[in-house]
Amino acid sequence: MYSEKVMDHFMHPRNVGVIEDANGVGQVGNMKCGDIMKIYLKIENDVIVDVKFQTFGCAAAVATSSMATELIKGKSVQDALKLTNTAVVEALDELPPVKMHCSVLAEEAVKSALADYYRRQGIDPVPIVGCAGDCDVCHTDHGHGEENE
Amino acid sequence: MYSEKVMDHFMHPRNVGVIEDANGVGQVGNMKCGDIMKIYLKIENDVIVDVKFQTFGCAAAVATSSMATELIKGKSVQDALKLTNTAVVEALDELPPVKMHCSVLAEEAVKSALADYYRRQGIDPVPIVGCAGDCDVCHTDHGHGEENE
Amino acid sequence: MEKKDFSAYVYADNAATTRLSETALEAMLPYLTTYYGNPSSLYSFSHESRKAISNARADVAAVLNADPAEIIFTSGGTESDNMAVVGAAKANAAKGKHLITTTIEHHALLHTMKQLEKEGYSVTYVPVDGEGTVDVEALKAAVRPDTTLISVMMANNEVGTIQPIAEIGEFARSKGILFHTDAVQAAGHIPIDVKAMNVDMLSISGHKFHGPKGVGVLYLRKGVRITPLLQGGGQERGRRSGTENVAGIVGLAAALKEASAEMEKETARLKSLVKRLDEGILQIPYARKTGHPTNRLPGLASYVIEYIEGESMVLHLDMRGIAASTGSACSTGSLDPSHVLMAMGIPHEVAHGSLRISLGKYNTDADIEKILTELPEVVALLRRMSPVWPGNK
Amino acid sequence: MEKKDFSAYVYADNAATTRLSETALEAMLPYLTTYYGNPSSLYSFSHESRKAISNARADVAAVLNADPAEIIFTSGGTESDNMAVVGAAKANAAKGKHLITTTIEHHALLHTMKQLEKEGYSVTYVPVDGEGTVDVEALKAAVRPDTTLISVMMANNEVGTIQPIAEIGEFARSKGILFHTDAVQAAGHIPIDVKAMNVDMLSISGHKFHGPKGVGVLYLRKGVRITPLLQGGGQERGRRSGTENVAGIVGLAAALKEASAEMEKETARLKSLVKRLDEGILQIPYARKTGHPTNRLPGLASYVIEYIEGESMVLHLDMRGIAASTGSACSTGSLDPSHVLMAMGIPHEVAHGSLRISLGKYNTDADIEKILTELPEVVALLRRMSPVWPGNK
Ligand SMILES: Cc1ncc(COP(=O)(O)O)c(C=O)c1O
Ligand SMILES: Cc1ncc(COP(=O)(O)O)c(C=O)c1O
Repeated sequence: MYSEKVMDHFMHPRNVGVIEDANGVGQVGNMKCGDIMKIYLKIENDVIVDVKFQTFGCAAAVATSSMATELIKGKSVQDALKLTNTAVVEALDELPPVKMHCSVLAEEAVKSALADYYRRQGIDPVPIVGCAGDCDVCHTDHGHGEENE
Repeated sequence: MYSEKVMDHFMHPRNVGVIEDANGVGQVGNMKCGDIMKIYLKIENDVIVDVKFQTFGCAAAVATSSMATELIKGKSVQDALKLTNTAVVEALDELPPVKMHCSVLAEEAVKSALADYYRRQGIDPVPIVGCAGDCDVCHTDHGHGEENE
Repeated sequence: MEKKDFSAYVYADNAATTRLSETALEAMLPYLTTYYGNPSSLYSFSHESRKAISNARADVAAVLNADPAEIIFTSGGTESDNMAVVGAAKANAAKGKHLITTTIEHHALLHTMKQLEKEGYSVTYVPVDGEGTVDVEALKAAVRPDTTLISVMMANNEVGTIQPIAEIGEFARSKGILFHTDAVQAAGHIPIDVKAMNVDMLSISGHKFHGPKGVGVLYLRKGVRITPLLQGGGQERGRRSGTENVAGIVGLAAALKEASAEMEKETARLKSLVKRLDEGILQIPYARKTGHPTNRLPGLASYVIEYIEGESMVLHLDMRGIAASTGSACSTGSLDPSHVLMAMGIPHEVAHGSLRISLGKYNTDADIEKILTELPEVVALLRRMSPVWPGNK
Repeated sequence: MEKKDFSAYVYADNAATTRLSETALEAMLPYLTTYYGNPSSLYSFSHESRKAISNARADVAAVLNADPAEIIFTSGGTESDNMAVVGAAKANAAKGKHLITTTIEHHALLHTMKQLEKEGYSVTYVPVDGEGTVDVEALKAAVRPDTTLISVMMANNEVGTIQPIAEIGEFARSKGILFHTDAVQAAGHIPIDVKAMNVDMLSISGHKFHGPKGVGVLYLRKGVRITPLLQGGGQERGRRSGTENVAGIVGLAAALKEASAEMEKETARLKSLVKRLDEGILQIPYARKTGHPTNRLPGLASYVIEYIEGESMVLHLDMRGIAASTGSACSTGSLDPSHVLMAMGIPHEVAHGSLRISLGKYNTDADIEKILTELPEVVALLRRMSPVWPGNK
């Protein structure tokens, strides 16, 4: 079902944890949906010098969170803003169609943390970051997959 | 499918053949139906001293012919008239439901031969023997059996 | 690609499917090799396969307290369910087009009902209580003059709750309404008596009791007429056409007979394994059992573990050599978690953490110990990385 | 009861069913023993069975020149036929309710059509000529604006005649009408190319080419939507629910792949066996071949032998250690002989004497010699006791 890369990032997630003195924190998803991602950024001179995450969710949620943090670590804020869910999926080789929303959530979690970073600096994030975290992915229809027994 | 007795009478039919000097001969069924039975009787002093048959048809047709001849051999004409298809079936242990018409045909073949015997003696057989051989068994509905492949 | 070695693997998902028993496999092999004749053929070679089916039919009938002529072999539980519901609905369409079922049926039942709704039937879905027991009073109240069928599963596949089938059967019979029960999870695990239970139709699937996959049974009471689902060569007395899966049928019967013979002993053994499991698992904070506390399948243990997402839990257990399952949304590819847990009133966020451990004849004490070693570690690990676990920060 | 010894038996009824090939059995066994996981489950143990199905799907697709996503596994030819016809009829009911088929289809097709007629569809049954070839002009003429489906079998199971499928496929495609072909007797015996033949749906049954019983395939062309016959857990991408018969699916694919690889060699071998058979059998007075003289399945030899009733002939052959079949009325439990022979214009009285000898990969020269020794004796014996054989008196 999952690619080896997904399983690797799920079993050995990179950058798990909390940054106590983060200056950008974002959380998306909710318990009802079954996925919550929280991302902590430590940004210095517009560069992401540290990133951590906490995720409640399925293997794809964990793996996309992990990969998303890897992809933005050490990058400039401008580059991080360009992160797309497709880039996350590609970096993980592939994701089952019914799990694509997890990559969307990961993108949104990063954006939400970046928005928080802007907000803390007194900058309105909306024109820069756009919608982040309120895109209601929980209610998208993901098609009819196969079910157990 | 068939009982051992049916298979025995099919593989080793009793009384197959022709009686050249028969004084009662009856034939029922037709090629279209797939069953034809012909019975030859040699009757002396109202006793069936010899009986032979020829049958074109399935195993049940052969076996019921064979058993019917066994059941009337040496019997009086009066007793032979009492032969029923049920008696033939019982003597063969059992017959598949779709093959019951063969036992009816065997009963009719005997009656047809007996009718011929009466006719040759100038006696109208109908009041004695009843309908024989014209009962149109070919067009009875035998229900829906299992089919091959 | 190298095949993984599963010799030390703890298979604890027997409600999903089971390992074929040696007895069943032995019974099947002659019909996969030597006696391959088509059961419908005339010649003696085919007597062997025909006799095998007829013996299997008698064996299954004996287990259910049915008549051999009432046993129809199908391709599995799904076909049996579809055949019963669609067949009864169609055959009685002139009489009425209202059907009754429950909210916790298997999708083989529910999706079939949904399809019938599209075709002009109306369906009442009777609710269940918090333990998964159907509301019999609501069911009785749902009956209308045009009700032609009631279908209630015998035991639920997710939480193991056993339904009051005999009570519903008696009611349905008294109302002259056909009664079907999906006994796919029940057969081979709890006693079934179609006569005592007043059942008209009953579905079974071979692979749920250590028989083969791809073969099932529909019990159809004498005198009950339904429209066949599969038309053709007239096999199974015209009720289910198609060349018979001889080996599968023989395997199903052998496994069912074996499970029946072992049932009493197995039930006691499984119950004690589950007891030990419960003791261990319920020590995990925010873990609790789902389904009926006592009136349940002996080998099926179902839980919800809060602040845990089921798919992650199952995959971590797998990496540690344990097969279990979850009704989490993520595991099904839909966004809602199990309709069964929802119907029982368990909130979404809790239902995501459902865990089903279902034991069978090949599970041992050691399996339980392994689960009790690994599961708490997996739960702790997942909670440690959770943004919502109250224990963090 | 003692089992009869069939080691010297000549099995010549391969159109009824076939012996499972060693290759297929070998391929199946791991999935009947070690790798029993439910293909839908999450954990790695189930990857083995999931992968097995996916490989089987790819193998079947390759043989048919199809895409793996176009292959749906079913419980056999009957289910595939029912699913195709009912599914297409229902899915297109808004467009029209007229269906076209032929008079010589298998009952899995014909009885399904009859059922649809009861449900308000209208069906045209296109006739065949004396050799069993469908009248393509009549078929074309039968098309109406409300025609939604044409179903014509690829090769007939009683007389072996092969139909002009590519020609009909091209016509159907040009008219925008769905085209289904029952390839149950064809698959594994003659080349099939769903693309070149413009086929939308195609049915296959495992046990007709040395694969297992109780498993089949429906090829469903990409983009064609039909209403599923079995609703439930959503297996086979929602098109055919029910826990997969993993071993059966693997066995079917292995057998089909093997038959494909051996086809060229086997065809030549079977043709020469049939040639020898023809030479011998046609020496029997009043015996002649049925079906198309050349455009026919390589291993299927069909005859009528006048003044002989088929069931008696088949049972006598059986006693002499030979399995063959007949379309005689008596063999089917109905009063009319084979609808196929009737449709070909063969009179009742002649059709009763039909004989089908169908050869497969396990038949040898010695088998043919045995048939040619025994059959004339059986015919003579039966004619000797016949009241109508012209040779008597
Ligand atoms: C309660 C119940 N009904 C029906 C089914 C369907 O059976 P199958 O998948 O064997 O067709 C299952 C399991 O799959 C089940 O658990
Ligand atoms: C032409 C044809 N179609 C369909 C079928 C049905 O296949 P099955 O009996 O495997 O379901 C058969 C044989 O049985 C057949 O010969």
